[in-house]
Amino acid sequence: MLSHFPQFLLAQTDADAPALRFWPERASDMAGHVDAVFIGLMVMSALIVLLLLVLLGYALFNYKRDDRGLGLWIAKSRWKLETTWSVIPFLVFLGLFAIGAKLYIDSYDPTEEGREINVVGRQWMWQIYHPEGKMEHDQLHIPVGEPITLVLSSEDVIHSFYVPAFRVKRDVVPGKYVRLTFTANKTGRFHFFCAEYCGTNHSQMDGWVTVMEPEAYAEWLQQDMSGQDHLTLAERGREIFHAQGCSGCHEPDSTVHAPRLAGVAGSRIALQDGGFVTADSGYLRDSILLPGKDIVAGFQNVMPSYQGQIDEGQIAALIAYLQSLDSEDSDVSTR
Amino acid sequence: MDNSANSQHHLVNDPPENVAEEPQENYLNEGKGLMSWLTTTDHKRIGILYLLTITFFFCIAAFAAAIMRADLTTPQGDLVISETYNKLFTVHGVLMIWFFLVPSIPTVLGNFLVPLMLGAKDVAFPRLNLASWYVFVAAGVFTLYAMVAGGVDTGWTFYTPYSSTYSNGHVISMAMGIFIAGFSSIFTGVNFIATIHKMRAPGLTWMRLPLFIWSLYATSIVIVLATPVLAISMFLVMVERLFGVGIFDPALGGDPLLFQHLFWFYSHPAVYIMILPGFGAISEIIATFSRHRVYGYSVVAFSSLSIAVLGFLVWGHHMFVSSQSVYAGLVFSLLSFLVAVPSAIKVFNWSVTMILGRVQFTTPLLYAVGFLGLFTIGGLTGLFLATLAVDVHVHDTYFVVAHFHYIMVGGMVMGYLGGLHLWWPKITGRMYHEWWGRIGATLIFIGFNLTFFPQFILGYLGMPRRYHTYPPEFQFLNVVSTAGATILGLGYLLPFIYLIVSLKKGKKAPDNPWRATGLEWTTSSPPPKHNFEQTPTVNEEAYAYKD
Amino acid sequence: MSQSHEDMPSNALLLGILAALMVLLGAAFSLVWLPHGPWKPFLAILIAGAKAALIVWIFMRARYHDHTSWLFIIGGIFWLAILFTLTFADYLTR
Amino acid sequence: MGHLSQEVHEAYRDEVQEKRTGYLGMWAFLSSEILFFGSFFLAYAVIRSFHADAFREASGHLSLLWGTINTAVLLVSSYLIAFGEKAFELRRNKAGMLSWAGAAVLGVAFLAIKFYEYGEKFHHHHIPGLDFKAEDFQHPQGAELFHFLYFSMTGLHALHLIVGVCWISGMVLWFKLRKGRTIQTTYVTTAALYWHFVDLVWVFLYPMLYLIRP
Repeated sequence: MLSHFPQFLLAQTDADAPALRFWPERASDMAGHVDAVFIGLMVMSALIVLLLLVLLGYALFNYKRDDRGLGLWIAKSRWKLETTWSVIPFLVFLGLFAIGAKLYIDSYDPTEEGREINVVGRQWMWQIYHPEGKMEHDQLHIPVGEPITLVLSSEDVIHSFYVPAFRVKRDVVPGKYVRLTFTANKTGRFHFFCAEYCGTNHSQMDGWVTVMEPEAYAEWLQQDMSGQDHLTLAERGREIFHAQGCSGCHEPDSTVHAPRLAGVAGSRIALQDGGFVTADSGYLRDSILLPGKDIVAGFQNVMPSYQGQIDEGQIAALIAYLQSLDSEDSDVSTR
Repeated sequence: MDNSANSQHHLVNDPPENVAEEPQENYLNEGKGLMSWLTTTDHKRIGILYLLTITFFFCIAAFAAAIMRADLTTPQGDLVISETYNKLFTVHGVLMIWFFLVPSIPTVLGNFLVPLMLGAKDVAFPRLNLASWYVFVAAGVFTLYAMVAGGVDTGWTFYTPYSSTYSNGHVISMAMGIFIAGFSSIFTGVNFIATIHKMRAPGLTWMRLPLFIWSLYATSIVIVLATPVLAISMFLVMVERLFGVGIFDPALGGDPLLFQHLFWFYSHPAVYIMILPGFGAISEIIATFSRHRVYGYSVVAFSSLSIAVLGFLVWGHHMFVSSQSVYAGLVFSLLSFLVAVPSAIKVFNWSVTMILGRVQFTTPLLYAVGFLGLFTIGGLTGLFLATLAVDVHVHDTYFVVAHFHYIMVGGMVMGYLGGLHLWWPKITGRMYHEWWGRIGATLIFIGFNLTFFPQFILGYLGMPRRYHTYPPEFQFLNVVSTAGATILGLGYLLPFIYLIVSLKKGKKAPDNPWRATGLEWTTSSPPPKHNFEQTPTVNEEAYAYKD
Repeated sequence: MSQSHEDMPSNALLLGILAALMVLLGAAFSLVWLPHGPWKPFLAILIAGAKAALIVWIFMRARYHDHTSWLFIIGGIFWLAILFTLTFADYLTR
Repeated sequence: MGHLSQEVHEAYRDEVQEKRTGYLGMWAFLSSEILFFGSFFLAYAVIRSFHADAFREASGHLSLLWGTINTAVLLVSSYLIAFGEKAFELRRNKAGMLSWAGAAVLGVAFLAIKFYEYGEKFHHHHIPGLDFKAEDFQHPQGAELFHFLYFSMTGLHALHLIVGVCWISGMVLWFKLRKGRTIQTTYVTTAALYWHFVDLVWVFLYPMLYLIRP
């Protein structure tokens, strides 16, 4: 059972991965910042532990009652001391908070997003949909030096997309889109993991990010498409739009009173209950799966739910299709 | 304290070896037979009942951990299959947290000592106290049933919708066990609150209370106010599984993050339920063996209370990557830094107490020093996790595993074992073997660091937690960790053996073997059924060490 | 130990509280026929809070007991407020 | 202990200490209960914020009349408990027992009405999860969640009330058996506190469940 045990120093399945390391690779713009904060924290911790060791050492090896020297000084300056070790940590903590928060906002609430790639997690694999139509699983190919925005969704339970070399991670919560933006700054292959426990084969729900030069990436997008349909994600969405019967109601000639969809993506929509909502991908997703949730003003709740009818990949394609339409598109406009 | 009331017990200071019969009436020999134990309302006997029960649960949970560590020596995990591994870490987490750490100091040492330290005859509601033990046992039965019937693989966090919809395990039974265990905690908490408020001996004002009482008071407040929220989150998971209605299931209109809010509203304060009593025990040990009043008594006392309050404001730091709002993340991060301040104050005040006093190297003191080191590392790494951007990287990795083991095992278990050694003579009337004690404490300290320090590195490297298999580059550190766990296991075995041996072979303990202050040391060892011959009166501060 | 009359509410006060509770119940009931608005649920909870305050203050004798118990009355409400405030700090800023 | 009498439990010095301890202990427990029901209120608030229309619609399917009557029933029972508590303390045990018995009867009446309402739900196939007729609602998903919360919260409340009825009627019986002997006010105080608290919970459930109808 433990037959592999003696070989532990040699064990090596991937030629690129070294057998032993003590610091993770740094392959994104974020990684350097996080490492810097981490090292700062380590230095601070080391100083505090050192101070504690000095105090303990003094107490343990000077084990006569100390009512002179240090002891007298300590006893005399009680309020000063207690204030010191409340206020100094407090200020240090405030600084740490500010630095950590700045980086967090940069990463989680970025001012600009990049190339969108849909990532769908399901027990226990990652399915990746490139906008150009290429699909892959447990592998993610991206170009170096360009901001990438992963649009994460889950078919079942909560997963978490984690690339240690990029120092990024986000939980993939079912029922919504989670966006994760980062910029890789180094080519190579980097491991990614599912970090949120998701069931039996949680630990096998991993894969590799391959960061490529932009030219190589463009080339890769065209390569090896055998078995795939050579359609872009939006084109595939258009096929689903017709195959699932969406066009039956949302098409201009339909007798059913349904909202026009051309140009709807990204627009501001008036709702029946008087509110407004921006038709982002999350709203479009809800409209397909939970049509009764936010009904557009002037329409009835007649649309059936597509929950269980189509999977996350198909929804991603549908949304890509809707986003590809502008308001002039005759394909699905009502008038 | 005035010791003259106990002069009649002076004989036992110089005891004959190996006395078989207890000559004096005490709580241990005042009633014979199993029934006298199962129907007792004596807080001391209930403490012993709890001691036996939680030791039992500790052994099962530790065994689960041993298998997991052995399994993790190879990247492929050759010892057990993934399903088994997942069930093992669930059992380990659930039993360690709700059936060992949460009850450990409060129900064993707290039950035994709170009335003694207050100069009271018993806790405020003795029958409720016994009931809480039965409720605890019932909870244990449900949990053990879930284990035996096939196990649960959700992890102790029961994240939805995995636990409520997808998992195939016996989630309902285990959630029921935790639900019931919650009531046992609440009963104990209510009992301590009423006891500490209303049952103090004449003259025992709040500012004269031992710090152990302060910390248990703070703990009780957290228990009483946090546990019901856990009960409801478990209840909702159970009902959701039973009826397929989805408060937490997005496919049915619910929200999985609601579960996380409810769960962590309990489970973060629960960390303080676990560590605050440890603080109390450490305060007593350090004062006793430094022969000095705890430096800044009032600051240490009130820092326990402020931890109890602030501990409720930080739960969202478990959700930084969960797609909670960025603004909520900022608020929770800031508040998390604040809660570290009172802990920092405590550590410095304890160290300074030792400088001011005259340190005696004894087993409990070794545990206390170990506690200071391990808790400090655990606390500092907590700051790493409160720092938003760093948390994004290390969240749900072994860094977190190492961090909370430094707090809970390095902190709490060291405090519990230290306290158990400090009060062992009072509880059993016997002295344990001092040298074996020191060896045990040292082994545990070394084994612990070997086990968990490599996990910090593993975590920063990016090894996610709850991984049965892992990439081979993580193997070396995992092997080191497993080797450390072996030493740690040996270390835990030692006190288990020599403490039991001391019951038969140990020297008889005098009333106050450590020449400590505190009302519990003024009565005989072991104490009589009603604790004191007459209600003591207190007229001085706590820890009035004169030498 | 017999109690003095200052420790407990008079019969008239008890009846008065009951009457006030019934009036508040009537007020809450009549809310149903008022037009909708975001203020309505708040008003309904406010009325419930008023009823609760009367019950705690007089029926549950908070007024007549030592202040230690207030610690837990207020504590329970305060902690509930923490639970709501911080949870909605998340939901309202998504 | 000089003060130790038959009436005082051996852990206490005297009756005043016992009564104060009981009052405080009960309040500590009730603060726990506040969070217990409070976390349900939180779940309600969050889910309602997602399904505001559905909740309003589903609330319309509850019987406002029975809900209001039930609130009145509980408020009167609370009055009777408060009145009886005072009577016990003044050693007017007969009046005390009578009003507490009345409160227990009102509690049973509340439960009877509640179970009648449950029966109606059963009849209309509005049992979430097991037998839910989605066609009755414009927003079936939210309506089902509303009904789920309705059953859980009122069910848990009813469970508390059942405990309360048993407690109160048990005490009345016990007092009857101890006729002529003094009655410990601790037991009276704690039982009364508990009853009032169960009433308090309903005071909040009433507007949350019944008063948001369209």
